[in-house]
Amino acid sequence: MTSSLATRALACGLAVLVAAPALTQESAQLSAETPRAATLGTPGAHWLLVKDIAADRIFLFDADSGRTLGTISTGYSAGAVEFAPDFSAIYLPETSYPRPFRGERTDLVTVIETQGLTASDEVVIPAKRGTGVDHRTYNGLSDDGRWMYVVNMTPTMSVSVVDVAARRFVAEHQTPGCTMVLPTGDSSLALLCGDGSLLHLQLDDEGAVTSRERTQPFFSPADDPVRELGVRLGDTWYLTSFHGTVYPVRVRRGALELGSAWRLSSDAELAAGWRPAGNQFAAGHAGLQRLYFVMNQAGDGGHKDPGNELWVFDARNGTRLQRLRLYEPAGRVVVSQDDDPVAVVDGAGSSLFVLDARTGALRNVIDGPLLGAGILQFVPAR
Amino acid sequence: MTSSLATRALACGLAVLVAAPALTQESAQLSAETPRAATLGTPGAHWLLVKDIAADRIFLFDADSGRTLGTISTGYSAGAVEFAPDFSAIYLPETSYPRPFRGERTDLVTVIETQGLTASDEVVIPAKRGTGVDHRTYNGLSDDGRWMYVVNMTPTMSVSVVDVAARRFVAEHQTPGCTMVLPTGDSSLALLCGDGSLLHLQLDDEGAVTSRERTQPFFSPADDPVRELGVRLGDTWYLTSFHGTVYPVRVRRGALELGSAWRLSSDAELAAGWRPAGNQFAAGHAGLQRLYFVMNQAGDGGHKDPGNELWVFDARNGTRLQRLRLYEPAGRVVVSQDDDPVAVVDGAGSSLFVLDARTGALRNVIDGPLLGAGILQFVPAR
Amino acid sequence: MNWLDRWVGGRTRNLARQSSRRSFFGRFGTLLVGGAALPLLPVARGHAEPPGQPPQPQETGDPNSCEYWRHCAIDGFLCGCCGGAVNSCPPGTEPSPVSWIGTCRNPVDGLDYIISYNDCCGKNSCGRCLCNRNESDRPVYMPSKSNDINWCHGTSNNIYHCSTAIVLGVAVE
Amino acid sequence: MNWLDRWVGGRTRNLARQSSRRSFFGRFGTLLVGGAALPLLPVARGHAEPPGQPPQPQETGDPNSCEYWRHCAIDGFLCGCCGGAVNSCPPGTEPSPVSWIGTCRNPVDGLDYIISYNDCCGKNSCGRCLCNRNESDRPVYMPSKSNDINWCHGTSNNIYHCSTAIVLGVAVE
Repeated sequence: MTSSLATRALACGLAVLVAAPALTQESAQLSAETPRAATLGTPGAHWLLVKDIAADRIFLFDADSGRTLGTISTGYSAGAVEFAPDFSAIYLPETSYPRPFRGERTDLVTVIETQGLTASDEVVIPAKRGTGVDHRTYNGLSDDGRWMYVVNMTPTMSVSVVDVAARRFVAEHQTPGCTMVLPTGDSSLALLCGDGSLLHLQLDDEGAVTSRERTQPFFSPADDPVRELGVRLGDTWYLTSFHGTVYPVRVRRGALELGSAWRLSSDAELAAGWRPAGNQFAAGHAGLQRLYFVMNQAGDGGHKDPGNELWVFDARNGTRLQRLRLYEPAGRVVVSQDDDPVAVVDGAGSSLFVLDARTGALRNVIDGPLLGAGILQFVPAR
Repeated sequence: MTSSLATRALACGLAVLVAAPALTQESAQLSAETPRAATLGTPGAHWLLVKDIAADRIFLFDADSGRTLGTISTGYSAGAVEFAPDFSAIYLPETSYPRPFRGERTDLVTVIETQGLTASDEVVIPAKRGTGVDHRTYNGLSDDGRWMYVVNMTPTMSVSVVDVAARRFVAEHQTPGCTMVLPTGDSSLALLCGDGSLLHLQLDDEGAVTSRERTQPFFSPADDPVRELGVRLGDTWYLTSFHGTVYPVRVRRGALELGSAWRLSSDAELAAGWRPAGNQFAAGHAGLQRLYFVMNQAGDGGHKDPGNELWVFDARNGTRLQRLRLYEPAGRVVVSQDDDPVAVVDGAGSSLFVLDARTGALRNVIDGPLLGAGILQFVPAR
Repeated sequence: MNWLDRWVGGRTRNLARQSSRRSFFGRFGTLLVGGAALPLLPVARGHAEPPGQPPQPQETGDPNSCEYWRHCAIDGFLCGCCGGAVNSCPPGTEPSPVSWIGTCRNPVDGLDYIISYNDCCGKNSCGRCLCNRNESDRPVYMPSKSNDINWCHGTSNNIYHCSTAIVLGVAVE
Repeated sequence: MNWLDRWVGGRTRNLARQSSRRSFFGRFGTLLVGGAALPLLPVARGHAEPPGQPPQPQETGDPNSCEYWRHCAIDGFLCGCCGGAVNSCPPGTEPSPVSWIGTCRNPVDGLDYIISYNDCCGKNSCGRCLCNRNESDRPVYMPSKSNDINWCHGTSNNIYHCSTAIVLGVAVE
C-alpha cells in the first residue's frame, strides 16, 4: 500500500485492495499516481475567454489547439472582464448575494489571479452597476491599467471609478444622459449620450473629474443611433450606427476629434437590408488597421438577429477588403492583436470558428459552451 | 397621464406620451393597467414540483392544466423538499456561499412560504450535508411534520435533526455505515446500511436518540443491493434491488418488520436484462396499493440508463397489473395521492407525461425544464 | 446570472423559442436509445405553456405567445409562462417600478398603445417562453427604449425573473 | 448547483455525451435561419475536446474520451476537457482527498487496476465531456463504490468541478 490516497481511503473505512508493485515488475505495470493541480503557463496571444450564456462561468480556450485551459466561476450577471496590462490579474465585475438570490446585494470588481483563475481579492463598488445584455462597454480600463470604470444604471447614469492597482473604490461620477465607457488614455474616458454626442471626462491623479467636454451631436439618436459597441485601433475609436455608418473618433492631445464617417453598405445593399448584426458585431486589428463586421440582411429591427456574413474593411479609408460567408449564423466576432491574428466568430450552437484574420481561411473549430457563447475576449499577451 | 407608472417613468426623464382616455371613449379603448404580483391559490393534489437539472430553480406546475404556477429559487446542490403537513411551508435543503462559489460554506434548511414560494426563514445545519445525485432519501420528515432529517456524508455518515416547527437545529446523530432516510412515524427513522440491514432510530421529544435497533441483513450488498429510493404506502416502505426484488418493510408498534420479498421480473425477463431504471425509478399510490416502476432492458450496470416501460404492480401481492410502453425513455416517475391519481413520467427532453394512474392513459403533456427534469414531487394537498 | 438568461443575443433567443415550440430535445432524444425511435406523441407539442387569455375584452391573441401584439418590443421570459400573466408578476416576485416602453398597435381597435415592459424581480430567471422582438429597440444610452437593460432597480434585489407587457394608454402624436 | 451538473441521471448524461459528439445544436441551428441550411463544416466535429495523451507509456486511448479504459466507473466531467488532465486538476481547483474507487482492466497489460475517481473542487461545474459509466456502481450507502456522491469534502469548499481517474495500483484477490 504505497499510495497516500489509498491510505486515506482505508482510514475512512473504504475497502481498497492495492498491490504494492514488486520492484522487478514495476516497469511492466502502471505506476501509482497522485492527483495534482495544474497551473496556467505563459499566456499566448490566441488565448480566448468565452462567457457561457447558460452558466456562471467563463472558459479560457487556446484558439490554436482548441483546448480548454481553465475556467473562471462568476457571480450574478457578470460582465466583460478587464486585464491588468502585465496579465497579473483579471478584473471581473459581478454581483453577489449572501444567500441564494436573496439578502443584500453587493457589487464587486473581483480580482482574479492568473495562475489558477481564482478570486484573490475584491473591491466593493456601489450596488448599482448596469446589468442585462453583457455589452463590452459596460466597463473599461485606463491605458495604464490603473483605473477601471464601471457603468451604473438605475436608470440614473453614473460611472464608478476603481483604482484596481490599489484595489480601492475611488469615486462615483454623475453622467446624466450619457453612459457606456470608451477609455481614451491613462486618465480619460468618453461616454455615449442620448442626444447623439459624446461626453469626455478627464480625471486627476485622485480619480476626480478635472474636465467635462461634450462633442457636438454627430449622429441622430432618433433616425440612426450608434450601437453600444466601439472598436478601438490605437488612438481611434470606431462607432457604428444601426444602418452601418462608421464614425471614427480620434483622441488627440487629450481631446476627441471626429473623423470622416464612412459606410459599410452601398445604397443598394442598405436597401436590400444589410445591417451590422448581433451583440458583439464588430472587432478590429490595430496592426492591420482592419475592421470586421458580422452582417445580416434582416433590415430594421433585425440588429439582434445573427448574421451570416463577415465583412472586412480597411479602417483607414473604409474600403471593403473581403466578404466572407459564415458556416453558421454568428452574433459575435473578436480578433487577436498579434502578428499572426485570428478572428473568432460564434455559431448557431456550441461551435466557435477560428479564422485567419488576414485571409479568412478556416483554421480551427472550438467546441465552446453547449448552449452558446456570451462575450468573447482575447487575452492581451505581451 | 393617469398611470402612476407613466408618472414614474417621466420622473426618471423617460419620454412617454400617453393620452388620458376621454371618458366618452373609454369603453372603446384599453384601460391603463398596473402590474401586480400574483399569489398562489389553494393547493391541488395535482400540483407538481419539478427540479430543473440545469438551473437553480424548482418549477411548480399544475399537472391537469399544464400551467406553470410559480418557481422556487434554490442554492447550491439543493435537495428534494419536505412539506409542512398543512402546506404552510416547504422545507428546502440547500448550500449557500457568501460570494459566488467561494467563502465559507453554510448549509441550510430554508423555509419557503407557500403564498409566494419565497424564503421566509432559515435554519443553519452542520455544513456537511450529502450532495450529488438528488436522491429523495437524502432527507425526510416525521409524520407529524416536526422533525426533518438531513443526511450528512463526509463520507462519515450521520443525520442532522431539525425541529422545523420551531425552526431550530436540534442534534446530529452518528450513523456509522448507514445512511439515507426513511421516516417511520412521528419520531423514528430507518436508514440503509452497507451490510444489508436497516438501522432504526427512535427519538425522544428533544430529538435525542432513545433506541437504536438493527435488523438482520436481508439483502446482499455485494450481489444485489437495494437502491436508495424507497416508496412508502401507509405503514410500509418498499425497497427494490438492482435486479428487481421488492422488500416490504412494515412499521408495527414502532419496530421494523420484514415482509415477504417478491420480484418485478420473471426469470426469463431478468435474464433478458429487465431492471428498474433511472434515478427516481419507482412511485406508489397508497389508496390503490399500487407500485409503479420504470424499467429498461439494459442489464447489469444499466440502472442509471432511462427506461422505456412502466410496470404497475399490486403492492399487496406483487401481481403485475400493467405493462406500459412509454412515449419517451424515462428516468423518473411520481404518482399523486388523491382519489383521481395521475402518474407523471419524464421524457428524453423537456416533456413530462401525465398519465391516468389507474388506466395508464395519457392525459396531458407538460413542457418542463428545457434540458430535463430533476426530482419530481407532488404537493400533499389536503 | 445563470442559465439561458434573457439577454443572450438574438441567435440563442431564437433557439430557445424554436426549441420550446418544436421540442427538439424531445425529438432528438428518441435517437439516443440505441437507434430505436420511440413513437412520437400524438398530441400538440406546440407551446411551452398552454395559451393564456388577453386581460382586456378589446384585444385578441395569446399572451403566452411571442406574437401577441403587446410584445412588439419585448425582450424576456413571458410572465404568463412563469405563474403570472401578461400584466401581473408571478407569486413572490415584484414588478420593477420603472421600465422600458414600446408602442404597439392593437389589431382590434387599430390604435397605438404605450406598452410598459416592467420586469418582475426577486427570483432567478424563469427560463420559459423567451421572446425577443426589437421593433424600435434603441441602445442602452437611450434607456427608455432599450430592452437590453435589467430594470430590476428600486426592487428588493436586482434579480430578473420575467417580463410583463402593461398597457399605459393610447400613444398620441 | 446549476447547469447540467454531473448528477443529472443517465438519460441526460447520454444527451450531453451525444450532443457534444454530434454537435446537434450546431446542426439544428442551421434550420433556424429561415429554412436556408448553411453548409456544414467540412472538418471533424467529433469531440468536445481535442484528444489527450494517456499519462503512462503502458496504456493507450484518449483520456478525453468516455471510452478510455480508466473511466469504467466514472461519473462526471473529464478533467482533461477542463484545463487539467486525467490525473490532474484544472488550474485553481483542488483534488478531493477521498474518492470512490473502481476496478478497470488496462487493455495493454491485461491487468486490473484500482482507479480512484478524485473530484476536483472549488469552481462550479466545468460542463464539458460529461461521462457516466456504471460498471459495479453501488448505492450511496456503499460510498466507496458510489459515483453518485459529491466527494468535495476536506477541500476548501464543496463545489464540484470535474473528475479525475487516478491509478492507485494493481488490484489483487
